[in-house]
Amino acid sequence: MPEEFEPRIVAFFCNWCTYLAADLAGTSRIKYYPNAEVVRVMCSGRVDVQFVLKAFAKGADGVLIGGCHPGDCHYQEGNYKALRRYRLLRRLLRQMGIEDERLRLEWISAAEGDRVRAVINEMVETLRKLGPLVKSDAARAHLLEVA
Amino acid sequence: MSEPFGPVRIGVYICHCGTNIAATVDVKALAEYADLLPNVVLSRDYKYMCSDPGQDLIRQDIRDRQLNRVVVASCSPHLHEHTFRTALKVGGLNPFYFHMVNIREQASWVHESRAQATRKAKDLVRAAVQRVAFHQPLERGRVAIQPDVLIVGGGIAGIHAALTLANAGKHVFLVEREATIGGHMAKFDKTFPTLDCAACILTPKMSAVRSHPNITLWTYSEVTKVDGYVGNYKATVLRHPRFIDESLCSGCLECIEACVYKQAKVNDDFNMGLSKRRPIYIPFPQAVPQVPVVDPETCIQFKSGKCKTTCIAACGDRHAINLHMEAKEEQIEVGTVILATGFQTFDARRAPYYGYGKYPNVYTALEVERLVNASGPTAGEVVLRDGRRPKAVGIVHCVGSRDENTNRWCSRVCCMYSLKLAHLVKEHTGAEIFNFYIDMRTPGKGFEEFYQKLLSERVHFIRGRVAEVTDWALDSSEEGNLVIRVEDTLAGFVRRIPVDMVVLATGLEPHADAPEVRRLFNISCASEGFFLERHPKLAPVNTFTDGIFLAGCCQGPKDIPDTVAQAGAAAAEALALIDAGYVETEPNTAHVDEERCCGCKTCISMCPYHAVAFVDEIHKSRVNEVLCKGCGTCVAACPSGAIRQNLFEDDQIFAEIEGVLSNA
Amino acid sequence: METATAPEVKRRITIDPVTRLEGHGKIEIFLDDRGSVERAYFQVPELRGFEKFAQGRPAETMPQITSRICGVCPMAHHLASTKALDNLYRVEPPPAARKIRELVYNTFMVEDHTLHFYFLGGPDFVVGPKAPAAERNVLGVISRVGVETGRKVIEMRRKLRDLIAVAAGKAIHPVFGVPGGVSKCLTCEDATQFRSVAAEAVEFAQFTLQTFRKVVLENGEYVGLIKSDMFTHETYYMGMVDERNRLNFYAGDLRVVAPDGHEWGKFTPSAYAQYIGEHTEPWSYMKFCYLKDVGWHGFAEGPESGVYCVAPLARLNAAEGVATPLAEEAYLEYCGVLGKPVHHSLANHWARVIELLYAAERMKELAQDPEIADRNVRILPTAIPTEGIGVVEAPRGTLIHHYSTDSQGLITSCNLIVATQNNAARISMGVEKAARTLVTATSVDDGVLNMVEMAFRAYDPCLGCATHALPGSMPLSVQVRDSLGRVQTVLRRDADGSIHRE
Amino acid sequence: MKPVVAFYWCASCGGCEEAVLDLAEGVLNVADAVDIVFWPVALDFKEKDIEAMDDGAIAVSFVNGAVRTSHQLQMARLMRRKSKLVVAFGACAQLGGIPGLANLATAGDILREVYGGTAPELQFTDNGHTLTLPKLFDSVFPLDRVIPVDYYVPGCPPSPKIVSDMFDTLWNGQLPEPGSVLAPDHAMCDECPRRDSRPQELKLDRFHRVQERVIDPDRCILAQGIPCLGPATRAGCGSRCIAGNMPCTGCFGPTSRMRDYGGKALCSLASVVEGNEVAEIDRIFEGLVDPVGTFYRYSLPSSFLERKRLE
Repeated sequence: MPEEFEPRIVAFFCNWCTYLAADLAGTSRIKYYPNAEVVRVMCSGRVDVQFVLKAFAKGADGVLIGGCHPGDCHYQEGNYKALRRYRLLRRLLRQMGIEDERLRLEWISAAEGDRVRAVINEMVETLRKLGPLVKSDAARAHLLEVA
Repeated sequence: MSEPFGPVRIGVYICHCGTNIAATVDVKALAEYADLLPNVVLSRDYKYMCSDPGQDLIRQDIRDRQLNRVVVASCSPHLHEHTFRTALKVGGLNPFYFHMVNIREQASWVHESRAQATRKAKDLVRAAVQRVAFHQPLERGRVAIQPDVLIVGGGIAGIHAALTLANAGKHVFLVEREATIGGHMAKFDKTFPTLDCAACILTPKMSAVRSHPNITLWTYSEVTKVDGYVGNYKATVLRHPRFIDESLCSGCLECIEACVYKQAKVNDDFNMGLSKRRPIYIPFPQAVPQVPVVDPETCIQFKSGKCKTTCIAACGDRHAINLHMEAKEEQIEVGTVILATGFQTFDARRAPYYGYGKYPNVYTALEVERLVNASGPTAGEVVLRDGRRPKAVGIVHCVGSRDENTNRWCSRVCCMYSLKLAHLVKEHTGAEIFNFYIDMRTPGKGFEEFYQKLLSERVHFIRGRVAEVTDWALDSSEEGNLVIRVEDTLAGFVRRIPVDMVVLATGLEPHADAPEVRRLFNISCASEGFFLERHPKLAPVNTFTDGIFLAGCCQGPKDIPDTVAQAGAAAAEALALIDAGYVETEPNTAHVDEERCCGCKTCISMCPYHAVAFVDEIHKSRVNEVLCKGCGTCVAACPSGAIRQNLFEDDQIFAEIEGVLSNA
Repeated sequence: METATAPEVKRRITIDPVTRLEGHGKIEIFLDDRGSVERAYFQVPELRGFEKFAQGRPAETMPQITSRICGVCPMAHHLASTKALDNLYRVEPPPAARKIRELVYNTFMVEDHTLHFYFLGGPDFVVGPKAPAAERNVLGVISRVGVETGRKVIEMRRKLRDLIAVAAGKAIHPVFGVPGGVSKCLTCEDATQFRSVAAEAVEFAQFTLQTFRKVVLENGEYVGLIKSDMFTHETYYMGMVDERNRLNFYAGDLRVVAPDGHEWGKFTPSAYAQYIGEHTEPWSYMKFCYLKDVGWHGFAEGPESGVYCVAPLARLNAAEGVATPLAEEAYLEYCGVLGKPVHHSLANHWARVIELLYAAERMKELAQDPEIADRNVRILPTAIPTEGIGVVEAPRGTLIHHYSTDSQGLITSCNLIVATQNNAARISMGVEKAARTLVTATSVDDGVLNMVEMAFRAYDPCLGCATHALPGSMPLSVQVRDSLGRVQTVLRRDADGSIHRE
Repeated sequence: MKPVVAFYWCASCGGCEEAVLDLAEGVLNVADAVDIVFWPVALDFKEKDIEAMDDGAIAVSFVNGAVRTSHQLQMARLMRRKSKLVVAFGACAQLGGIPGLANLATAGDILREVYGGTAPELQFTDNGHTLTLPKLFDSVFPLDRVIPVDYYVPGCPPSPKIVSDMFDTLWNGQLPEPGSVLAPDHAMCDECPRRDSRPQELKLDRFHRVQERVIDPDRCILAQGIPCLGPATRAGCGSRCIAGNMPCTGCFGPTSRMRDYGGKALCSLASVVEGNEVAEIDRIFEGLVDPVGTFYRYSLPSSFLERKRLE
């Protein structure tokens, strides 16, 4: 893949931990890659597997789900639901030829502004190595051939 | 997507936030870009959208340009979502036809490249524009506020908050873990910088608490469970048995005198172990309540069952002593909670190079507070463990503060209390006092003046972090003394100061069990472990959980005036809720489309609040919107999509996802 | 497909489409310059790739996945697959389960053969090959045999299919097959229902045989047509037989007889790969089966060519008798008239009616078996799966499912030989022979086209999946081109049977 | 004048036609009610005739089967042009169906698998005889991916009731909203005879494959640890598989509020398992050996991702 490839990441952040951490990163002026765009949900438990699939289908090279640490969920156990869905979805994505690294679930508490930077930067670098989800124009064209 | 106002007409507002956003995001370009997006009828950029003129813009455009959807791209929704929703409401539009884009905390402040930050801002605005088109009008629910208040922690913060609320006519449950209220302040002798006696200002408030009709005081008690939501919390309080019935005890304390132990043998925690107490004791003379407590660990009756229980005899026909008393649980319902759980002091053993616990004459500041205290173990005599009066005293600042190896933060109070102790010890002993400091921090009313006063009292100040405290003498002058090794950064060489007493100015840190308490009340901690306020400046006593407030050092180190001020603020916040009588809830709850629910019951087990119930008669699930906290977990779990969540409808989220990516 | 636009040196006739196994069939007839047939090709122009996407699927899902190969004979695929699972997991179903499977399977055979005889094959005889195409369809049949019979046929099929649904979940794409048995047992009520319908089925089959005797056997012209050389091929024949070499659809060994009728080989189905080869032609998506030991020598007849066929005709050739009394009787009559082995493709129709009777009788036997309602219908397998092969006789001939799996039972390779593949070579030959005999540049007319059709319809090729092709209404077009590929004449026959010359 | 209708099929098994025939006596009524101008068999040859017709001359075309070849694509477009209404009939046309599992592979993979070395060629000349075959796409497509579809009839195959209801709706009823699926819009669980046996607090600590346990014919199948997609699948099938004591595999596809059938079904099923530790959770999911085959058995081509990622 050409160097100029910049991965696009859709990030589903829970309102109480990870989204606040992202805000904290902001107030702390912590700098990180601009490749991730945040969709706010109240809880990682709201993240429907369909959302992740939609993001991949619409051109995301990676999807990041951020929730509260185990035991710290603002809604007690929503993050465990997210974890279970994530583990099964991963296996499905593998069958679909999508690498594990493209979908990450991370626990980031409201206090961990720096972790937002670490996780996003790390993911961006990994995805740069992996290259785009849609590997070639040919592959892109294929699904259009009948449209 | 047309009803109820005809075609969707979106207004987009880009905030400069002065230069906070404008410096990194090309707000003009962003506004022009937004203007071209579908359904957008106008797009403006403005210096401060949150300002009155900014909000007026929105109100006017709603009227003049018939907007029926509004997008504001500015700071975090946690900051101003409410502000702008209100602006819509005032403008005559349902406040939920609004979506906020965070281009400050999550764009301008975190990216350097103007081009990239602007590109990202465009993506986010585009997403919001697509999302908001699917927004529906919603009504806020109202929840009545139960007027009683739970205050956890009976230090000066809890006391002050309790009295404020009680005086305002609200009933307060004040729960304290120790046998008495008073907290750390009760241990102090004088308070800086005014040197007025801590007891003199604290104990009246303590007794006021005891006697206040609106305060239920539960000492020796802990909150073990909290359920519910703002306005309607249910708390369980575990009351440890003190083996003396508060309602029967008159506080004569004869039982203590009567104890079979003639000599007190047990370390007295209140005096930092510098004195002894009996198994039946009262923490300190002015303790509130004035009711002794029996320590089953050391009481012979508990250990052997063979005690003559002279205490019971002494109590006579009051029968206040009941050695069979058992722990009991109290269930209370309150509308608001104030956490004033305070702090713990840094354990000086974690800085072994200062010799605490190794050299008997190395003391912590709190121990010296007791030594100088007239009601302390030595009745105010500052003497070493061997009874000698110290001739030279070294006070080491920043022990467990401003230190990579222990705690990074400045504990804010150590400089000042070190100065206070320097003054008091000198006053009591006339000893030479050496202060070893990194920086002298005196940012408070009368603080700097106090520092100057100390300088004039010829207290020595040596600038430098102390390397170690040792008894290894290099010459006769050091023999039998403790030697403080320090690099005098002003003089520019390493010095060895022989002293016979070392005082460690230990810092403040969160209680070891702060994480459990945080979970109990479903709030967050900041990275250093103190409870996290909703906003460092604009909501310093609020938490992210409505109806739960913070006061005192549980939120971060602070001195007494600040603590009292914050306690007052917390009380005021609680009052505001109580007197409003109700709180408006976020409408982002889940609801079941009963037409389409297939009754598979998947959702039932999803909800930790039992807000989803299965109604057998109709074989469908139903959501209790009052219990629902709006996490949306059941929505994602509903296999046939029959459960929906206001403000987080599938339509809206899918539109947002597609919006973010639609230039991909 | 518009094949003629490519510059053609040869003249060609395109009969397109025929019908499908996976997609649709297509016949290409090439004429030499004198206008007589030089070569005919029978193409299958589609492929769905079950063998590929079966990989990675859990073996136990194959009975349901593979039934989707054909919605007309899903039961055949479902049970071939289920038997492959028994074999894969080395587990022998309990007697009741085995009997339920065979009962349901024979119920299905009655239903499917009925469909073919009345709706598809029948019209050629009942109504007559030369009759106006407009009448050569099920309505024509009904008008001959009477509306009552028509309703009777429809009603019979409905009852049979409802029964199948009772035992198998769904008539189309059943679900009851699991390794080591069936998913549910039959209740006594179910069994009673089966018994009563089975009785009707036997009567119905006898009635059908009577009809066939009346309208075909008593008609010399038809018998002549059946015996005529253009519908005759001397090839090998394969079919499943029980331990006494009698016809069986559900279980047994595969027996192959040579063109001269003597047993050429008999083998347990799981050994099929040693005997059967698959030949690929670059112009068709369908593979052509042949006998390995004889070898592939092109589309040729005789003992030297590995070409063989399956389906009713072949089954009766491969068997030495039929296990039920009434059908046995009919079988002997059949051999009496046509001798043995029978090489006449059109005799498939007669053989089919005999099989119909057998299936009905077998159904009755099993429905009366006291064990049929036993509650023990499953044995849970314990073996580590590796490889499994399952074979049944589908209405249209031998059907083979062959799976290999990993230790988790996930399919690693899957080979499917469907009935019509066995016949593909002979069908091509049949088409070519019929074309040679009948077609010349000038002789093309409706009757001719129908005769050509009859050559493959006799096999009821599953790629003829019945329901789609009402005989005679199969629209055909013949384009005769000059050596530059320019169209000279186009003869077109529409669904209503009318002929147009353009 | 009876309405003119056409039946046409793409990549399908013929089961959908059988489903129509399973109206049995009902077929005759249908035959009376309408004028069937084409049988599906009339493909290529009929192309000319269809082209000759006026656009929209056909009242309703019932198209079953997915789109797999260049030729089916061409035909689908033609049928659309000539028909007032196009009904995607059956799971393959609606969702891609089981042949849609081929989207886990490419045309190349399939040809290699089936023929090894000597794969058929799109155009082949055998001593002067040129024969052609249509192109296989790398992917299978549901009908509405290539042409606009007016109505959908779910099922593999559609149940007799669904089919007769469809005819009623089309001839006698007022037409539902375009794009509707002609079946109830709630999940199959609601019609399941075992629905009351589903526990309220279902928590699965392992999954079973059908050969691993005997299924209790009276209890909720999912509650027995066997993945059953009834809660996520549109009703209308008459829960025939459940009657056959086997789990629902989802052939009736999604309800109107699901956008990616498999994704939603997975999301839901994953929500009811035990375990807070990754290791524990993974152990449980090892019982689901084939997620794609389980959740997308009939709908891979209509999923958001449509197919396995192409190299």
